[in-house]
Amino acid sequence: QDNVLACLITKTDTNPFFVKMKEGAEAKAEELGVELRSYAGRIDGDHESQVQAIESCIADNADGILITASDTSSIVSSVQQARDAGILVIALDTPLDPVDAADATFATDNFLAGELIGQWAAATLGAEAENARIAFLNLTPSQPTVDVLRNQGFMSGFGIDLADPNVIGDESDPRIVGHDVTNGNEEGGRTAMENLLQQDPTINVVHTINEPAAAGAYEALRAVGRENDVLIVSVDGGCPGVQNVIDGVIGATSQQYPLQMAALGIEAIANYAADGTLPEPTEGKDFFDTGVQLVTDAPVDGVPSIDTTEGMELCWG
Amino acid sequence: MSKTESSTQGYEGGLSAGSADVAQFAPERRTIVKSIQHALHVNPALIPLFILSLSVAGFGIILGDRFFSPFSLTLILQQVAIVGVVAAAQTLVILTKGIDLSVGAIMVLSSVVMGQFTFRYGFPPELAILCGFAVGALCGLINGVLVAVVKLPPFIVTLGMWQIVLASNFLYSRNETIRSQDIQADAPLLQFFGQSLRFGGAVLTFGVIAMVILVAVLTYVLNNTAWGRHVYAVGDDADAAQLAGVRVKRTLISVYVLSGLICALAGWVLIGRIGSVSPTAGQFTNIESITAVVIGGISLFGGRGSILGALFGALIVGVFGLGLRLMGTDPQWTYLMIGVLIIAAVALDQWIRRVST
Amino acid sequence: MSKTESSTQGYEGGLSAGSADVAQFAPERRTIVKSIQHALHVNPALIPLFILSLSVAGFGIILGDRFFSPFSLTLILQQVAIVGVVAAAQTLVILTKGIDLSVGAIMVLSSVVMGQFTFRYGFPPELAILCGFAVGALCGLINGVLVAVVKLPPFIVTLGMWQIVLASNFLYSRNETIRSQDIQADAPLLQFFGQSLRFGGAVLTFGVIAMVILVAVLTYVLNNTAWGRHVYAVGDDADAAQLAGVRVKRTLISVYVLSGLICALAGWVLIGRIGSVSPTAGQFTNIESITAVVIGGISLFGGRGSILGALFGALIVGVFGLGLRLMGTDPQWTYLMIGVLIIAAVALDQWIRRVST
Amino acid sequence: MSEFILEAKGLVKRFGRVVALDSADFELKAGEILAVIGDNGAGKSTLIKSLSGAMIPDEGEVLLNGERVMFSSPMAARAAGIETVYQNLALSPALSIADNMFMGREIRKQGFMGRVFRTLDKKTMDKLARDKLSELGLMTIQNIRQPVETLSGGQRQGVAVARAAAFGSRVVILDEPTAALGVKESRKVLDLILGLRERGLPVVLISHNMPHVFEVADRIHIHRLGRRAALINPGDYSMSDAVAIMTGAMTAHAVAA
Amino acid sequence: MSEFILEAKGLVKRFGRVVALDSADFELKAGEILAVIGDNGAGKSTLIKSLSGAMIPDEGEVLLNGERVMFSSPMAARAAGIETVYQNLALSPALSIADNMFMGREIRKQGFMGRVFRTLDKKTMDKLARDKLSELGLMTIQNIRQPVETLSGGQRQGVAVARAAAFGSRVVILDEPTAALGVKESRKVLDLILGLRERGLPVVLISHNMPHVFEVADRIHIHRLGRRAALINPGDYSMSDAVAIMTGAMTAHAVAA
Ligand SMILES: Nc1ncnc2c1ncn2[C@@H]1O[C@H](COP(=O)(O)OP(=O)(O)OP(=O)(O)O)[C@@H](O)[C@H]1O
Ligand SMILES: Nc1ncnc2c1ncn2[C@@H]1O[C@H](COP(=O)(O)OP(=O)(O)OP(=O)(O)O)[C@@H](O)[C@H]1O
Ligand SMILES: OC[C@H]1O[C@](O)(CO)[C@@H](O)[C@@H]1O
Ligand SMILES: [Mg+2]
Ligand SMILES: [Mg+2]
Repeated sequence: QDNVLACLITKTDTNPFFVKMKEGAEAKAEELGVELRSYAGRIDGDHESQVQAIESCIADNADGILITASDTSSIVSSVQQARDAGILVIALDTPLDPVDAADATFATDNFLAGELIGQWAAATLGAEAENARIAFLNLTPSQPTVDVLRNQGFMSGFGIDLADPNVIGDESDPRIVGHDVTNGNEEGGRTAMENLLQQDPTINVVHTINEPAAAGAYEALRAVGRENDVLIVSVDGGCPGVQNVIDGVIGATSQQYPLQMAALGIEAIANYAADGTLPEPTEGKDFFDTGVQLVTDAPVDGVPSIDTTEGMELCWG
Repeated sequence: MSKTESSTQGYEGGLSAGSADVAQFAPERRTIVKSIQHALHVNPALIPLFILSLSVAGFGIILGDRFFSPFSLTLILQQVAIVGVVAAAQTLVILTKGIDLSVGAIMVLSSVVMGQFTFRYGFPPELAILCGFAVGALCGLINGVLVAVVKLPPFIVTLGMWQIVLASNFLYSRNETIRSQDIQADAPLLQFFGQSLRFGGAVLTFGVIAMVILVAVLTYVLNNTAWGRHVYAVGDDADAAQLAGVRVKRTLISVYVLSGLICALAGWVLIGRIGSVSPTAGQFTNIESITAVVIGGISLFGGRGSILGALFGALIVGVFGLGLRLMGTDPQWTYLMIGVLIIAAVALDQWIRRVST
Repeated sequence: MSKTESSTQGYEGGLSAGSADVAQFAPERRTIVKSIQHALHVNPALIPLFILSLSVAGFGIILGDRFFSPFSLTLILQQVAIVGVVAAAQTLVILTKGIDLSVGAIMVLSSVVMGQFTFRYGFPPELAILCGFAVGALCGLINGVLVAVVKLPPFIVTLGMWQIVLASNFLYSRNETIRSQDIQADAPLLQFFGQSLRFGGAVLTFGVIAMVILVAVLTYVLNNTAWGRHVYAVGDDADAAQLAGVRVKRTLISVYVLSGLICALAGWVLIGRIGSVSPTAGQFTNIESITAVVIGGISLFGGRGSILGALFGALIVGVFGLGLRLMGTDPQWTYLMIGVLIIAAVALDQWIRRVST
Repeated sequence: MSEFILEAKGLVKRFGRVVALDSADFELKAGEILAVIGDNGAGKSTLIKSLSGAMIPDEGEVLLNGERVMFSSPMAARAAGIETVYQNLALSPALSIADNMFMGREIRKQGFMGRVFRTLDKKTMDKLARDKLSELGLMTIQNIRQPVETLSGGQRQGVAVARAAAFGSRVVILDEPTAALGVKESRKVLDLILGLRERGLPVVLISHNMPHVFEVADRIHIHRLGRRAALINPGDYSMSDAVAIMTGAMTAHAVAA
Repeated sequence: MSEFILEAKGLVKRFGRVVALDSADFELKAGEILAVIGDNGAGKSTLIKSLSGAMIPDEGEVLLNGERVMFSSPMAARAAGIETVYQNLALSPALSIADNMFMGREIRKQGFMGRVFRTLDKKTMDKLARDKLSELGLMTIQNIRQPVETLSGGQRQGVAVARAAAFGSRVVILDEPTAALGVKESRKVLDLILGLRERGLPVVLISHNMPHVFEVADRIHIHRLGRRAALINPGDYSMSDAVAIMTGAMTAHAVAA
């Protein structure tokens, strides 16, 4: 039998999360003798590059594609083409919209990831949670699934009425100062934080889509001398992120396991190429849950968490 | 002194004889290289065609069947269809010594209008598509009036319009993506250009066919109608064209409106390509269309170049993109190569012009 | 016919008397409006200053203390610092009738070099920063040589270099971000420009101060040194400047190198602003710097405008950005307004030139 | 109806604070060569641009064969039979000689292609262009499709003059057609002008070259400070007088017509 | 050492397939006005550009006072005292008259500011510019800081000629300085040229205007097909002969020098 060929398509190749995911995929591919080709968009939200990548994989007669989609609903027709060409398509990290547009999804339970940090923030504030002033630093204007799930998860954990759980920004809770997009990077995080601070300088809780955005937000707060009295929560649990929890930059972060997503993905492709078996989703969910744990050194009652020492052991990148 | 029948200037007697030579020409000893240079000079679209053939051959040799298959080669066409259509619009504007930085935004807004008019207001898709074209034409009209009548520099007008149109797009669409499945079910006409003809492995989408027809029609119009000659004349020297009797304002406005209409067409093709209607699509279309035009040998100073060149330019970028991707190189190498290609193509062009004059 | 002592052309007798008037000037009846117009015409940086004052006043009235506080006003300065520095580089290039599309990429690459040389190779930060400047200068040198010596159009050269530099940046950085806390611990010099002076609510970062000093120095150099006059002359008419004795190539190359150096400075300021070293930063710096320059009244046709104008242009964008955000409008409205502003500023400029000639 | 082919009354044109035309009059008779002379900046080019539709005067009126006309563009004037060679030539350098000769009055193919697809009849245009150029004996162009930018200054001037001569049915206006030309090239243009008069076409010639003017002109319009200072017969005045009137040192005794 | 101030031997310059200079010679004596005449495209401008460093000839040599020089730029020629007014003027329209006059040879402030900060001494430059302009009596400029683009064609020509006259210490070269000028303006430029000769400065004058040439020139260099066809004394030949030599209808009996 020929070599098995797998494609990995990430949103960008600058976010450490995707860098790690690529490394994990490469390691696993090496181990299983799978050939791997990696592609990425130029920026988070660069949909066209991902479409071209899928098409290249079709031209290459790949056996399987692993994709973290930038535009979760627009990508569906390209994914369908790949599947029509007999290619196994697995969504990593970010579910497609609808989820079953991919053959399988290996991802963090992003809603749960958001819910954990939301619960932690509410519990940490205690009674003050009633009067919280919350800023939301989201991903991109097109509201991809990860963005919606984490944002709405946080709200649900914090005790905010979600209105439509598929839409960001339709909530009426007065504690919400506002939403802004960050493109999931430091610069976007800083500018978005500054913008929201202007709307309300008394912001004291900040939800961030990921750790690069959180790092940017922190710089903005530091610039105005508020770095110590604002609670930043985030998602990712990369080593720099956990370090940031230790350093007090981030209060708590929901740790994800990208290496596992990548490894499972490559394995699934290898299996599928060998005998056509399809991966099974986690019981009761429409995707395979690669797990999530809250990392914080200030645990609160009722919210399961691990400390940063353990977080450092499990972290990636 | 009074008028005389013949010359008052006695010294003109010296004119009676004498040859008419002015500058000398070196004897014609054309080597093969010189002949190629001359051919390239006379027909500038040959340069990108030449680069295109060379790169197709190069990747063909390196990658063999994986690249040189009907599927891969037609895939390139599919991948460049949108940029190719937009580059045609861009070429028209650049021929008039302008530049249109709003093409990408107009394309997206038109596609959003086609989608939202169908789904938000329940228009029949035919009508919604017409509305999309109307919006494209309107944007072009605003550009054209600001350039031709208010006489603002095209770069600035379209830089401003880009921001205005893109922001309008986000505000109007409320960032909503219309899902491919819904379109397929309720308004398949919107995805018209996504349909395809298959011959063996070759897949020709209607979008690709539209691009080819568009290029053919525009080539005809530019070369064989008075309007086409006027477009070149306006780009060459607008004042001269005006004095020679060309209606410069009208020509400029018509070019920008046509550019808007072609962008709307690109918007429709875009829906066919990505299936859905997404307000965030096309972020790189501006720069890609300009890249295609530049590699296609169209002078940014106006008046020189052809639509065909822009098509070849787009194809060159497509060939490099797919070729390098199939070789499994880091995508960043593709961008690096495209950068080198842009500079090299123009340097080659310059060199040929210099040597063959 | 032979040489005569005086004019051979008898009809010149008619020249003996007669007044020297050529065209007539309408009697000077300057209204206030006319006087303002004239002042604006003589000193074009007054137009953006005027718009700036108007918009500060406008938002001050609408928003009161929220906008008109030392904190808010200095925040605008912080937000425009990087664009302001890059716009200074952009202005230099545009004054020579060029354009530099690679400024953003050079800035990021320089900042990455500063960071990686410190952390990957363990250079002392001082040296790493110098290396960053060297890389900026090198990129500028390549641009300059391609423009001045190979004589390629600046738009195309820098479009190509943009792709090349950006791709090199990603390839070289291996996409690693260097964390703010690590920098703070091991090489705080990299974050030098993030430090700030506080007076009451006002926060002036060193980055802001650097921008102001840079603008002051460049204003001096452009107006009061021979090099500065040559920059204007080259942009006005390069052939004329060459014939008048300006070393055009050298001037052009020096402008692009200086632009590269200023971009490297911007890269350093960038580290101060976002804390970390991130290869993805600065994606919009190109377009933002051009927007500032355009709103600042610098002619894209070269030879006219001032660095001060670009600073005002950047500030205008900053004021609108913050003002509209404070009013709680959707951020897209800001982009829309900026688009309108770009067109309006240039239209105003054009109008003033037309009326006051 | 009127004794004048082309006439203008009280033309005014301002550029900001400069008054380029200050109530200027102008008259051209059938079949004559009328020279227009004046200092740099006197307003000569502005005057003829106002006559040929290239500029719209702020005030005043233009009459063609005694009827008021208002040319809104050079096209309109050309449609009325007025052809002009502008001081800056108005050729498109990258386009061919034939393209330039027919710019703005292209000939379409007959029949379906021309009517529906508006296809140009390039063959006919090339042929006509070649005929016109050789008919005027102005030069021997080998390739009618070569770009104008490959021609020498003199040849370009020739194309512009030939275009005007070929299409002008009522009036031909030439603004300093010999300014940058050599002796030989200037002579050819002057001969061409005389040839036009022989064909019965009136010509307006702007020139700074007094000998040229006095050689060919039937009457001389002297422009000064934006208006006509005098209209003289070259037979009645010396070159010296003309120059004196031009510079304001003298006033004409009697202004003809 | 040599009897010639400026001399060139066997200059060759090609543009692609056009040979603009075909082994051309050139000689200028001290204190003389040397006119250069020739058809359009004969290579006159190319010749003087090769002498003034604006172009580097492909072959041949240039001698200044008998010594071989190789000017690599207009700056180098100017440093050697050769000032040129080019056919297309070489002024920067948006810059002031003073800026233009001192372009490329700006004066720095004395002392610390000038040495370290390279500050320009604008006051001195303005004053010198004003002095030069009025000294030459060329025109009355009110504001030495006004942009050149606000001047009329004649005034611009004046600034360019004044710049050359003011700084030329060895040779002044003028390429068609009166082509677009009116009678009055042309006269001023001719007077200026005569004034330069009075000051002992040799002048090279390119012109298509035979009367002008025969009025002021001491010797005439006739250029044809890229080389010097003859070098004549205006006293020995008629204008008609000169034109005949220029067009190749006649060859000069004896070439002076
Ligand atoms: N488009 C314009 N904008 C501003 N001023 C203009 C314009 N055209 C002409 N002028 C001014 O109007 C006046 C008359 O100019 P015009 O060109 O008619 O003179 P002219 O007699 O043709 O001179 P010349 O002999 O130098 O060609 C001049 O002062 C000129 O500067
Ligand atoms: N930069 C250039 N590139 C190409 N060809 C050139 C260039 N400069 C001059 N030529 C050509 O060289 C020849 C000589 O030109 P040149 O300008 O020296 O003539 P000239 O005698 O000054 O003519 P004129 O009297 O019209 O000014 C012409 O055929 C011209 O087209
Ligand atoms: O940009 C959004 C992306 O960022 C991550 O949180 C990693 O930092 C991903 O899980 C997510 O898809
Ligand atoms: Mg004129
Ligand atoms: Mg010449």
